[in-house]
Amino acid sequence: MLYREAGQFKTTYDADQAIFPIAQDRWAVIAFAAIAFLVVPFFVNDYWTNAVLLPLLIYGLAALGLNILVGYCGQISLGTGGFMAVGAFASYKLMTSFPELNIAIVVLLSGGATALVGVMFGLPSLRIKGFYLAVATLAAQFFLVWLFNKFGWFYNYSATGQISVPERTIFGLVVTGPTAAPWVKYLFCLSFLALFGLIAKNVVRGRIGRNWMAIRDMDIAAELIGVRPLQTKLSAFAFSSFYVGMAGSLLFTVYLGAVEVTEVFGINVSFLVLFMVIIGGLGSILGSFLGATFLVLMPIFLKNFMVDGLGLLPVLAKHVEILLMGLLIMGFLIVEPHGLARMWQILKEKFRLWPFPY
Amino acid sequence: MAGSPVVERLDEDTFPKILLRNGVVYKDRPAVREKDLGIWQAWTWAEVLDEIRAFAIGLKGLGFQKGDRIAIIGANRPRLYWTMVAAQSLGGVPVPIYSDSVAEEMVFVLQHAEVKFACVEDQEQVDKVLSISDRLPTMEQVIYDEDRGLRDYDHATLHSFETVQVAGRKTMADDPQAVKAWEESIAATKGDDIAVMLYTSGTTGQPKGVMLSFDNLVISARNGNKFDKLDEHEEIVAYLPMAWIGDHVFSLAQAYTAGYCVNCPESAETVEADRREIAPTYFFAPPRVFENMLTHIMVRMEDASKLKKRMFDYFMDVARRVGEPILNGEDVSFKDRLLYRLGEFLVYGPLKNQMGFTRLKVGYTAGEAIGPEIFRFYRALGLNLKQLYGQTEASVYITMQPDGQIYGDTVGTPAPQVEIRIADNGEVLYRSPGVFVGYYKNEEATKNTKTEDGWVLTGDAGIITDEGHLKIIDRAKDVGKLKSGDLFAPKYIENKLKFFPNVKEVVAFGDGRDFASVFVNIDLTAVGSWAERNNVNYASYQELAANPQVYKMIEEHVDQVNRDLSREPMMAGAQIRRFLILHKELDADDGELTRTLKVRRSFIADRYAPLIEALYDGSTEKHVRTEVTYEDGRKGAIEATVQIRDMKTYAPEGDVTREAAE
Amino acid sequence: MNAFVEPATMPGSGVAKGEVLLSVANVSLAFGGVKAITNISFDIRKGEIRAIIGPNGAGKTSMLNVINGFYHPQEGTITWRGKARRKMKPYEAASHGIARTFQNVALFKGMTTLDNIMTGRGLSMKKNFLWQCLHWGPALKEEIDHRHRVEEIIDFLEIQAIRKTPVGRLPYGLQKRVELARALAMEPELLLLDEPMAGMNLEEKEDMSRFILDVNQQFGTTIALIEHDMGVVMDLSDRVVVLDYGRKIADGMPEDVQKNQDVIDAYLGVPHEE
Amino acid sequence: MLFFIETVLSGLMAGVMYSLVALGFVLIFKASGIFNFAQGVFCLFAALTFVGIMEKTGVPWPVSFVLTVGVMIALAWAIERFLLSHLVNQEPIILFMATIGLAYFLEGLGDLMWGSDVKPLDIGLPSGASDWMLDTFDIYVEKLEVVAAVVAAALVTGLAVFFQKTRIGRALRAVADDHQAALSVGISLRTIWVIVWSVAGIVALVAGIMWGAKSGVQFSLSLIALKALPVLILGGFTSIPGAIVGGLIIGVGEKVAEIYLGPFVGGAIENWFAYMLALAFLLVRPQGLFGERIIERV
Repeated sequence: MLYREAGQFKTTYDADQAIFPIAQDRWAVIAFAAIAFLVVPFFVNDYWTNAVLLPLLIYGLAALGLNILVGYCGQISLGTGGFMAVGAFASYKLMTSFPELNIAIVVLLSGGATALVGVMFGLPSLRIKGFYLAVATLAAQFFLVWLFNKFGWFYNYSATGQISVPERTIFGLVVTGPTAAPWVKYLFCLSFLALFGLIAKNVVRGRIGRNWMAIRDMDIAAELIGVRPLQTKLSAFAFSSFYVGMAGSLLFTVYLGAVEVTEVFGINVSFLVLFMVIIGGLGSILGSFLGATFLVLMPIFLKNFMVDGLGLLPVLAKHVEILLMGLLIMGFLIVEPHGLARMWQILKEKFRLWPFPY
Repeated sequence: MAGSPVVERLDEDTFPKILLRNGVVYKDRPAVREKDLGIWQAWTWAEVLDEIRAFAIGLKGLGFQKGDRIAIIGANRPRLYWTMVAAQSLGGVPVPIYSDSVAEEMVFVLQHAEVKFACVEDQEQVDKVLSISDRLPTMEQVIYDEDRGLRDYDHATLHSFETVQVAGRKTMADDPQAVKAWEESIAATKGDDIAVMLYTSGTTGQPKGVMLSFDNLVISARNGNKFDKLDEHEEIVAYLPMAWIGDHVFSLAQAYTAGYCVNCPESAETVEADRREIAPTYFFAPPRVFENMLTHIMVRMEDASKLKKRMFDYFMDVARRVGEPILNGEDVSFKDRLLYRLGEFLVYGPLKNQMGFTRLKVGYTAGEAIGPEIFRFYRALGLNLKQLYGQTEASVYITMQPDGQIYGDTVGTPAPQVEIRIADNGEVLYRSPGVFVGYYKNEEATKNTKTEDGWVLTGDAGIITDEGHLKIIDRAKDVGKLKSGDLFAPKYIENKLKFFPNVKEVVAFGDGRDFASVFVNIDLTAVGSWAERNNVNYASYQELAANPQVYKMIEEHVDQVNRDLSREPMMAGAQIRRFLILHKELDADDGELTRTLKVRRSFIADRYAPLIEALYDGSTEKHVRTEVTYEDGRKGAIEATVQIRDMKTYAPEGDVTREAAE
Repeated sequence: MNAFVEPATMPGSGVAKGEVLLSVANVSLAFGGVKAITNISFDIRKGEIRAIIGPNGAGKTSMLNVINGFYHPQEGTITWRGKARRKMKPYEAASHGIARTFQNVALFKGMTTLDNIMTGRGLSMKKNFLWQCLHWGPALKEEIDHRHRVEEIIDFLEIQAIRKTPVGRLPYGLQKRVELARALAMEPELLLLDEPMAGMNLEEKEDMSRFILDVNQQFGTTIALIEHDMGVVMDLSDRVVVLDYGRKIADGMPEDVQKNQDVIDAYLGVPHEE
Repeated sequence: MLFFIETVLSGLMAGVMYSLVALGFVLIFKASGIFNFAQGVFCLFAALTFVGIMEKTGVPWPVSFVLTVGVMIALAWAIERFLLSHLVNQEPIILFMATIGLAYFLEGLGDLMWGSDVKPLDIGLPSGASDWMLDTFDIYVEKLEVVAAVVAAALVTGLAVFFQKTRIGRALRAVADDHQAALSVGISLRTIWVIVWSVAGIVALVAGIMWGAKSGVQFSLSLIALKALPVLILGGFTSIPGAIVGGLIIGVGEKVAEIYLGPFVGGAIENWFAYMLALAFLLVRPQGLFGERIIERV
């Protein structure tokens, strides 16, 4: 209906392979980005950034990272929480050891550190597959949390075992710590997400992305056409962990400010991010964002509805919330196991084919 | 789109000369695109000039001389179009040949045209030409476009298009005079030189080679461009056979004169998708293409959800009501305009987009009669679809429908610079600058078709309506007279009935008789589904055909046709007085239809003589026994009592005595 | 426009047409005591079409698996381009110019036809991770160059219409063709085809035969194929090796093999495929 | 030395518990290919229901046990009816995620129905050290653990017999290998699934009661599942003997490591040590304890 594709013909491969080959999509994305970057910052307040926008952006980044591993390369990981913790603690150590280091660099380096750890825990993937690997990644989850809990060096021997973020600025604007303005935090995280979203898209549509998908779809055939399994899987682990590490770093530095490892980076986070990926859609960049949005907004919505709307006690509401989340997830998987991205795709296809049904 | 003023420099009277001009005037504008290797490879006019120059000089190096003929065999590909102009630039004559003809069919044309060169698409065509080469004494060199599978062929007289170009470029580099010599040979081309020879397959006998001069084509093309205000911004899709005059005029003559871009699809299977990508602004298709598209739309909509289907039906009703008036610029109420706008957003726009007609400025259909419903459907969507009437011998254009004067059953007014006359026997004659030079090596046929003073006999019978539009009614030789002296055009009557979906086939009788009457074959699919919906049980075609309700339905259709006929002064006398529904389907296995499913009138007249007799002796039913051949070849007989119905006729409206106007 | 890869530019072979490209000597393979291949020797010459035939369970597929390094034989040597080769990983075989199609289509189901074939170009794409992240400059150029090559293969195998269709939605015959395209994209020196015509109708078989011949002729690719349809084998192949119960029972020109009594015996009683 | 034996014994007894939970996983995975992450919450839910019924109605524990078994069977039926039957032929990871959703749901439901406070579970199981062991061998063993181990061992044996000897059991095993074959036995797939999930539920109930008796019924009970996972990768997802032996190995390994290795790295390693152990084992032998060598085919 909205799509008028006739007359959009491509005379170069460049145009043919563009991320948004359809003009209408291109304009929609540009408009969306313009609003996110140029309009929203003027309207955000503390509540919106803290309750909605920051978690959305940060978990979006984490989901994107995990989706690369699970959705594109087909290697299930349940260690996301642990890897996020690596990012957070790397940032803490970097910030406290090198105070002059720019916060953006800190985030990137934290991602890099996580990538290394990710590769280490990805090594078994050469020999073990599927759920065996999934369970093996749980080892990373438990080991890493234990590590950061146990060794004082990681939290600079603070009495509480907590880490808290020092104040840092970027372009003269405070971005971490209690005095940071909401819009600065928002823009900082948004920039990371946008930039690395684009990079992820670039990688998955190139040689490396195709190799990942080849391994995912049929590993033996992939190997027989020259894809090196170990290299390919490890690169997915590294790339994925890099994203997850950055998300952990942002979660700690920009969003929470202070972190106690077992609370923030427990196994529940691993599941949460995995849910984002599944509900958003495996093997879809857009899906990662949609999944994160859904799972960040849904609890807020449920809570507001039950506590404010129905007047339930918060404790009771919490139980109902868990129950409803479980129901929602099951219901969702039954209705559309391929996630929000597929729903979006079907909707889009409908608009493209309109008024025809197929 | 306003477009720039048409560059009109009439001193360029041949395509090679126009090419030289376009290479300068439109040097950066796209001239040709071909979907190849997944994207639209494009050439600007300057690049096309460059390619043709290199190829022409290479061709000359192979021994191609003035007056030589070169066969062009293949699908619509840029290089094949270039070959035509390259040959023309050397004073040669291209002879495009239908690429789906088998080798045997090609022999006649290749021999008759004394073809010396052939430029063909691929291995398949090379094989065809080589397989008959012993019967082609004049054939010297074969050039191919696509080299796949040809690597191991003997390349003594076989060349790839590329190597010819490479040779040409080498000549140009070695000999500074080569380009000049080429340009001189272009300057030597004249408007009255033969530009192309197109072989038309007559209904009988061997194909005739229609010789068209540059003047024929260039003037006709310019007239066509002016008529529909076509300029260098147009986009067309070249998908019809290159040997057909229509493609030659639209994809070469008009493209060169207007300077617009011709797009060649990737393969036969991708034409639809490719057309959608390009979204042509100027489009031609025979009626069957439009029919197929409509069927496709309707079939797909049948599977749509109820709500969507209702929305579609509602807005299509709106479109049928007000679409054409809006397109013709008539007064339409504000509410209807608003509804039409909404429909445009919800239905018409997406539909046009699906078909690739979003940018369509003007579309034409010709070749045979298009069903008025189909024609109206596209017009209602806001597409400027028009009909034209043309022939190879006329360089296409005889009559065209001018914007705003569209009548479903006429083919328009005479095209610019075309004169039209109706002969006493009803045959349409025309005279125009596009009239062909003659049939190659066939003086007799030329004389039979073209009069001394330049009038050409179309072979079609037609009338001219009050609005001054030409209406084609039948082949001239099939038109007869009733005893009353009224004109009887069987095909005209048959077609009118056949436009009803319930009617599959019709045979009309009346020549030399008192009145017109018809045999009807119902359409088993359409009537069958009606029967299903209305709980009418039937076991066979025969049973359904004899059903009184079905008879009633057909009676209504015939009545409608009679009303229509009564409004047409020339035709009112031939209203259908009696009809019957045949008890069996006309079948090619029984010899009643040709293999291309055309009615064999005289055969049917013999076979069903008792029924015809019954039509004219006033009986209301007739028992017959007919031999049939079953699918497995066995013979059998079916017997039936066929009902015959009398029909009401209507008094003619308007001036009965009016004669056909000029 | 379709200036295709000249045979001379095939990955550095150094083996002239007609010479031995690959030879298998006294190879035996067993899985936990079950012998799949017993003491088999034969060779494949550069530029030929070599058929490997035999009844079901004769060890044909295992033989291909040995050749491209998927199985490692317990005994025997494999000489590739004149060099005896040691244990080789499948991806190493691929990088040495051995490509492969599979008996049961092994396409990447989640990807389009185009992406599947592009995957076959992976070995010759060199731009590193950082360039890939940018998808710009050299990486973009590389991507486009390879797309161009892939498009030539698409054109060659006449699969333009399904270029952007996810392969999972394609009918079986077309999937087989896409698989061939993917193997061709590697520009292999030796192409192993495991029952390229299994499950195809007559028309599809004819198409596939034509493509195999064209590949052999146009690119000079050496082809080893397993096929059940004897008619196809006789038409296509230059030489035939016949296996039965893991042993070689005949080797030679198609017409000679057809007359061989051992071969006739081996096929008797074995229900003809399809 | 005695201390070492004590450690091993205690490890073995904990290991039997792990085996019990792992068995629940294996049953379901074998029959339906589903990695049932909700197995841990099954334990919690079953124990909560068991205790809840006793608390609310005051019935003796055997009655409550029977009622809870009924509840678990009903639950199995509901899971098949409302969840699994809609997810037939989905990717394994989707089914896996669905069971996590199920875990959330059951956790919320259990809390809503029976409250989320820690509930003591007392059905008269002996507690304290076994005097006999202490006297005879000078080895300290918890009576409760002995009981638990015995019950678990009995259950494990019972299940093994059930699978080897009974018609249904054989059908269940057939399902794992070949769905068509299972159908030819004359039992519908759905019935089999309900049975398997019921059995897994009952196993969870027993495990829940044993663990609950030790440390009260509370949320942490659901984490018992995490204990069983290393057992699974060690023993294989489809191997019943694997689950049993794997459980023992993990139980002993964990205890030994905790005592002899823990002090050097700061302790509390039981969370991850089992995983590392299983992982290291797997790297050497990818097919697991009792798996056959994998021959990949193309």
